[in-house]
Amino acid sequence: MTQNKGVSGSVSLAMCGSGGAGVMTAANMLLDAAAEAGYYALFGRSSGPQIRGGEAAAIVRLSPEPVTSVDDTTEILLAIDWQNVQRFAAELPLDKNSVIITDPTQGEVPEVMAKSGARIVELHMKDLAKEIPGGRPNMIALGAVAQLIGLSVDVVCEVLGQSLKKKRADAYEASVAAVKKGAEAALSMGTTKQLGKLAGEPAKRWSITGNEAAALGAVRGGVRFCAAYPITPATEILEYLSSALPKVGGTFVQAEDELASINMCIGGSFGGAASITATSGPGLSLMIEALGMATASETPVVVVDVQRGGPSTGIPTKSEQSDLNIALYGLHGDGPHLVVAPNSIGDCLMTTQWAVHLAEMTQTPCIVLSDQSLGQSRTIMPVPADVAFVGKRLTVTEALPEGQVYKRYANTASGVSPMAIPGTLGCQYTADGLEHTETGLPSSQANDHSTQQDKRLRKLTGFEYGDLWATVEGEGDIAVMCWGSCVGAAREAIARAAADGVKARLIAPRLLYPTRPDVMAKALAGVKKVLVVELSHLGQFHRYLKGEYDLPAEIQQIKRGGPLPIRPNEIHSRLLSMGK
Amino acid sequence: MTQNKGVSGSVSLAMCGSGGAGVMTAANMLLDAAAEAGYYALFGRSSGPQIRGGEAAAIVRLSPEPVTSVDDTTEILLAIDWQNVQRFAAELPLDKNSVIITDPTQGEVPEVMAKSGARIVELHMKDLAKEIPGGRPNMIALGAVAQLIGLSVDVVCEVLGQSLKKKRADAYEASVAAVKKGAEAALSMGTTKQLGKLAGEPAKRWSITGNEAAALGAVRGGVRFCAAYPITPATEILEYLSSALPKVGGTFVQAEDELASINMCIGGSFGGAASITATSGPGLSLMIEALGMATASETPVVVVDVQRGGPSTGIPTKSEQSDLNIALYGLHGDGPHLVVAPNSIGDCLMTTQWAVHLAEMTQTPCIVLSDQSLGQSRTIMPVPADVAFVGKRLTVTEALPEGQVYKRYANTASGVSPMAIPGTLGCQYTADGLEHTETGLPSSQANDHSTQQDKRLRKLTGFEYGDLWATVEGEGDIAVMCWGSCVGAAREAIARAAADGVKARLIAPRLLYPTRPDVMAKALAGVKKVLVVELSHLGQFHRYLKGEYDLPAEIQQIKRGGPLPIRPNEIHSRLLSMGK
Amino acid sequence: MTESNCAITYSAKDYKSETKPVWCPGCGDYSVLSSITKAFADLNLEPHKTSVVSGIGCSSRIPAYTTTYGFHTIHGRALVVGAGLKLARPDMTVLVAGGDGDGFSIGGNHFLHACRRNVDMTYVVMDNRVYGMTKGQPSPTTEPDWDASAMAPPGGTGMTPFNPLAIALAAGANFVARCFSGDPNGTAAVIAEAIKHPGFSFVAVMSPCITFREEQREWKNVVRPSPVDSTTDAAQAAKRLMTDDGFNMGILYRGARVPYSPKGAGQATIGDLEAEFAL
Amino acid sequence: MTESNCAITYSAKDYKSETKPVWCPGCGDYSVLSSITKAFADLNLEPHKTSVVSGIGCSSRIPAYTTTYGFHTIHGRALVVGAGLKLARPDMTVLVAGGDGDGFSIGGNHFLHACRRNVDMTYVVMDNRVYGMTKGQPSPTTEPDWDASAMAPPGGTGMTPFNPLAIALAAGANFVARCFSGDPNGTAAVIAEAIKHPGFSFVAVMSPCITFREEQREWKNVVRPSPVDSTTDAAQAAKRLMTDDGFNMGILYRGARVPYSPKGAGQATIGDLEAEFAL
Ligand SMILES: Cc1ncc(C[n+]2csc(CCOP(=O)(O)OP(=O)(O)O)c2C)c(N)n1
Ligand SMILES: Cc1ncc(C[n+]2csc(CCOP(=O)(O)OP(=O)(O)O)c2C)c(N)n1
Ligand code: SF4
Ligand code: SF4
Ligand SMILES: [Mg+2]
Ligand SMILES: [Mg+2]
Repeated sequence: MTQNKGVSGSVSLAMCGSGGAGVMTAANMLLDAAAEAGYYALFGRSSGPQIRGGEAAAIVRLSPEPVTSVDDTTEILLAIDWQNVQRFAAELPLDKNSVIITDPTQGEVPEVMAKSGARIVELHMKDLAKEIPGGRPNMIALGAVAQLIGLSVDVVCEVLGQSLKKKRADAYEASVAAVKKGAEAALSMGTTKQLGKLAGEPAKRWSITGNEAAALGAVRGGVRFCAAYPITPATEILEYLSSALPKVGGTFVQAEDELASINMCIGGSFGGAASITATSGPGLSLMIEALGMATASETPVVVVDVQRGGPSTGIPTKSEQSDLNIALYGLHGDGPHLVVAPNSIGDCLMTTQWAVHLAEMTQTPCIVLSDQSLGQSRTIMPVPADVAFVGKRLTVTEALPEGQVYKRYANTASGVSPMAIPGTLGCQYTADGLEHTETGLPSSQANDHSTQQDKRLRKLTGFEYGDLWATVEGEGDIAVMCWGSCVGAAREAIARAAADGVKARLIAPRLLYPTRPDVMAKALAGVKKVLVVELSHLGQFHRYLKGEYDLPAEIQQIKRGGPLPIRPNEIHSRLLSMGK
Repeated sequence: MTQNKGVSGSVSLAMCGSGGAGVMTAANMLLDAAAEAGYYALFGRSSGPQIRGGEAAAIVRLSPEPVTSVDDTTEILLAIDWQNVQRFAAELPLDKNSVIITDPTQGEVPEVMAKSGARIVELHMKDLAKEIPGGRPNMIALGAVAQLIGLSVDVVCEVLGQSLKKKRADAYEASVAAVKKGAEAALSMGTTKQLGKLAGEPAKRWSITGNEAAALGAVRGGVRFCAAYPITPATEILEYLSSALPKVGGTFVQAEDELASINMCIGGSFGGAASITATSGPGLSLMIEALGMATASETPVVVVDVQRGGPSTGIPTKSEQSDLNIALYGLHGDGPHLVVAPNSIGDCLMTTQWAVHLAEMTQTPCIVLSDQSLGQSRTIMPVPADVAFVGKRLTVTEALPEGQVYKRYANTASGVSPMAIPGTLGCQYTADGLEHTETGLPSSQANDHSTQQDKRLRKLTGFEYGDLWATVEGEGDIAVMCWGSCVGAAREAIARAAADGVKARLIAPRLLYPTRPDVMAKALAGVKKVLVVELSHLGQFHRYLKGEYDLPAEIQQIKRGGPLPIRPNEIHSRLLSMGK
Repeated sequence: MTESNCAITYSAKDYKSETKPVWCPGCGDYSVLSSITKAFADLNLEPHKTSVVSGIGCSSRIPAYTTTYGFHTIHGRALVVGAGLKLARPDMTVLVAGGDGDGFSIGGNHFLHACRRNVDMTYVVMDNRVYGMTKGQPSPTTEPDWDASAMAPPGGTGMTPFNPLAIALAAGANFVARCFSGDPNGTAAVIAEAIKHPGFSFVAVMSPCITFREEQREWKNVVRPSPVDSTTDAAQAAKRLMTDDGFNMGILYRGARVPYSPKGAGQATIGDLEAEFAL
Repeated sequence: MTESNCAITYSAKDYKSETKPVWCPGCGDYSVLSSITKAFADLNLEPHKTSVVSGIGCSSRIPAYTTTYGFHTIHGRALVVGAGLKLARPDMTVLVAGGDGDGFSIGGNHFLHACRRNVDMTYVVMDNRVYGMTKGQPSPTTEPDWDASAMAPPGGTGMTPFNPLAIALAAGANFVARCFSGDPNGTAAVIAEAIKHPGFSFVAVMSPCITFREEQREWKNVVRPSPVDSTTDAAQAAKRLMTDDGFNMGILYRGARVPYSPKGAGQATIGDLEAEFAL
């Protein structure tokens, strides 16, 4: 993991407007152009309550270096119109350095936004578009924004060509004309923050969403079976797998509900196929009983939980880090299992791949805690490393000598017992969620129970996880402890604090369960103060750290529920005060 | 709560044998006789894997004072035969002071039991029974045991008369004769521990199981609706409610599964009826999603979880304290809710009644964590106090003035918003598990989310729970912290340690969530060392205490999975070593 | 409205709230909402004695668009929440509403058991043969060859769709009807009949999702009122439904089982109960 | 057995494990176990290529009593675990077994969807019209007037029992049969037919619970082989099942839908997939 410093050359902008205004089209073109030009990016979207259409905001951060966090503010906010756009106010923080681009024919800048003190600039997108036959305001906007931030208008036109030229030549002409007109209009808008120059030749990069990355990671890790039930914001994982799995000889099934999907996965895994499903909080709730069975019967399975606002149906389209509790502690009984969390959009790939590996190696279910802000955002990122994790199960492949009984749940030193895949001659056994003897026969005896409990725990605590267990970066006697989608902001804040002379380190576990007391103690060596950062109203991560680890006495917290992300400046300013 | 000292006059015994040997009949008669004579008691049973019949053990502790814990050992173990009885060895600890009563014609004392060093006494139950027309060995056993412990054989015969005389006069005669013969035979067995004498006239007492007590507590608390699905070891709660609720004008429904049962309860509660369901771990797993909805929609409901061995199907007929995690932290999202736990069989009544009260007062779901050892054991106990908790919901009963909109989720100071029960004129609203505004309209805005999150938490943290939040007894700088069915053993151990000069206090929260940092700090004032005692392999209670509270630095643990109960001597000896 | 002694006569608009639906313009569910409110008006139900309970989905947003007591529950559980309400409060009129995914996929078991249990309530399913809310996946009623979904394989799932009415009947439902949202008056009349029917009544309304199943705009050209009279013979109805092409509208079966109503009438006191445990 | 080139012929006892059932002496499930093992032998299935998957209940204890691969899962989920196994491993023979509570109460939704989905596996339900394992509560197939249960009101639940075969048929099942445990050979023959049937096959076996439903000992006097031939006409079968008294034995319906089998045959590499994301 390379450390991502200040990201000084980045520009954060948002384009918004009502349904049909073409905001998303324009923003996608902008992203494609930035990609073409060699930049890195983050791209998120927000929309109103309507099922389809309705107001929308595209939230983009472009940068000459890799980025994994949103910035503190929206440097440029362009509204094609203002209908209901005030709904996005909290998601699009503005300040005196921001620029608001407004079409005066499409309504006033909403009070809540205007009062930020941002500079307001007019752009007659509608009227300018009318001057071009077939011209559209969103293309005027695109041209203006590209011009303002210093993204080559030629590249924008090239990208337009790639997507439109062949299919719709007239639309292409009109769009190019509109983009150019917008760019021209922008010349008189005064300077805004410029996109930093690229250091050299554009690097090889990928464009991928967190959900796509998780799905691809699963396939890379060896997954060949998925049964699933759609749910926001996890559906894209399933959409990807439904088309990718058959391509690699695998199986995708849309199940009748989450009870079915997880249990089908367990059946598939019992049959030898590395299996995955993806869901969000409500679906995970329904999978709890089956995850207990997977734990007790030692059947590996991976569940990606793309977290959204909770509790209950909550806020399905927005992010939160509040499924940590259920993922860690949701099972009834003492059922130790794996919990991991990716810490950036791109890391969804590696972490999910690793999850498959861990689940298969330990014959234990693994929950991957992603979230909406990772899963449904797109990034332009460096090509991911070609990590070699492929789920490999310890199996028995030969029939045992006559008279010897196969012990499915043999009490081995590592705790992992060789598993017979159905079809293996002479090793037939019955997998069971009832407590059992080493051969799998039901038992309610205390000694069998404790043998199996010890074994199931030992598999996990004794496993060699290596450096991936956490992202530990930097030095200093302050540690920022966080996880998942907060890591990007923390990293950026730590880099800024360093520039201000306050040294802090980052400790962000990727492996949330089992806990790693020894390596955590090492990571914490010399730390005097801890800042725990999380997007949970109850501070679930803080309580987890306190309960599971020994932390220094001075602990501060930044915690709140979603949906607004925690931004670097919040962490930065707290670090400065802690560093005093 | 009166403190139950050494319980010195108690006798612990077990009767066992194969299916059809009549062990349970004899043990029940013994219990009835002890009850008749004025004693207190605990009565548990254990049986083999067969669905019906099969070997069984009745485990009884009789005492002149109230008892809430099993003792360290089995003082008298009587086996009518030994078929498979070695299966119970771990549940029936023996030592040199124990007496084993065996019928030499019915097999050898199993090695695992014989090696305890217990004194072995022969009693030809089968042969003696044969001497009486219609005589049965279990009645010989009954007479012998009564005689040995000093329970009046006349009272035993009186009890036999009550149950048999009218219906089956011949059986009555034969039984009385057999009991007398057994008693006579016992005269030559040497002395064993005698049941202590009663101080005065027999007190008023109840005979009740924990499951019956919980069910009765629910009805006392105002419950008038129950939908449920059977599951071991909670079924008796449902059986009781299925007959009791209609008697008080309430409703009982057997649902198609736990998803249905909890959701029906939520529907009933939305309709204004205080509602309850009961289940065990696997069922609770299935209720998690709905409990989140109850939390978010602020619909009170009580779920009694009679814990059994886990994870998964686990050990359905045996006890464990391992559903603490799921009860506290099982919901997805930040969904604060109530969790309480009774600490004795009899306390199941008061705690469940209180649970209904708390749920109704705070419009929040409440989970009651009982366990198999509480729920399925019978106690003869003092008449429970007539506590006045009856669930009372804050409701709106009048239509609002024209033009005023009813705010179901009004952001009140207490956090509790007056609820309109359907049928209330002019206050129609839509309850929702989606995040919402004060009127209940769906909202994904950060400010609505945080307002409602704060409010839902404030309801719980601001409530006045009074002394019931925990059992805090005694003094000393050592605290034994435990909960639920471990409390009886801890209390007995503390009393013994006091006799040995080691002072310890007992801190046993009945209210597990929300946490009470202030009152806990008071309870812990002056404590230097803590001993956390629990029946969980992962030490769930310990991690909970550490994460949620500030504990002294020195913490020791007694923890293991079920099914064997933690006995007073384990705690006692640890206290002695901690007190050094 | 304020309480008064003179009888109030309600019109459909008295049951429509001011909340603007999130539905796409043209969604069939607007008409179903109108039919439900019209049925309420036809029966002159008091809004505060009426309740609409739903699950999760586009269609399940409906409670907030009425002026009755509403409960927007969780995905698949509307029927059991509704049953709980009705069993605890037999005095309330309970209408449960939702989509085909909510009712027949995740909620299928409660659907089966609601048919058997026969609690006196009405279940209106807005069947668009798709999961609208989650952006267009096949549902149990989706045609086997529909593949315009990112989650369906090319050529479609190949699975024969459910016939919810046939299942309802086999499970013991006593009132089984099919309607089309394009005929809001006819639908309102059937819903009113359904509400009047003692016990569980099931009304499947074909309600186009014009966003993910644009082709359903054609439904208006193929639906037809039931060519046969409604029957009270379950075997006859079963045979008819098993051969039916899914486009016959009307009340297709009406039986006469007694509604389930377990509420006790007992007058025992707590003391009576306690006495059983006293020694 | 050891692997060899010469064909092995299995007998029923080769499929019976040495584990002693926990069942009560006289329980109907013993015979069902015999019928299943006999059917396996009749088809000469290799034990290691065969799997028995169950839920929770007395009947669901069956996998451990066979010598095949077994999975004793959780209550109500046997059919979906079984489907997952079969879909991932089309080369295995999968038999799912369990009780009426497991299959029709908590597992009802999977039952519905298994009928529709038509994965090539066989479902044997040991129907004793009671929850045996939890000591005798009414199940969906229990008679309305049965009240010898601590959880049923006096006079019984009053609810019409389910007809699982009618539901299966309505949900699209293509092989629907009813057997009686008292006729183990007949049951074995039907189970063998069911296993041979491509796609989902459903065999409901009346299997007395002599502990909680002693009166079921009488079943042997009332069951009769199906008086009519098995039909391939679903409408006909539906009509028949809706009027049937529940005591007609045999294969009552057999259809010809194509089994569901989504396993891909693609040969793409990971590199092919990755290329889609490269700029
Ligand atoms: C437990 C759970 N699983 C999945 C979802 C996601 N989800 C919301 S609505 C829906 C399907 C809705 O389809 P339908 O009931 O047909 O309603 P429509 O939107 O078509 O009206 C799904 C899968 C959820 N909210 N909860
Ligand atoms: C989720 C869950 N709920 C409830 C139970 C308790 N339970 C075990 S078996 C059973 C019913 C079994 O009935 P059936 O399937 O008919 O089997 P039988 O014992 O009659 O053969 C129940 C309710 C459970 N194990 N898991
Ligand atoms: S997506 Fe379909 S079902 Fe949902 S509101 Fe739009 S048209 Fe209606
Ligand atoms: S209780 Fe009934 S079903 Fe269970 S084993 Fe005994 S006879 Fe069979
Ligand atoms: Mg739909
Ligand atoms: Mg049964």
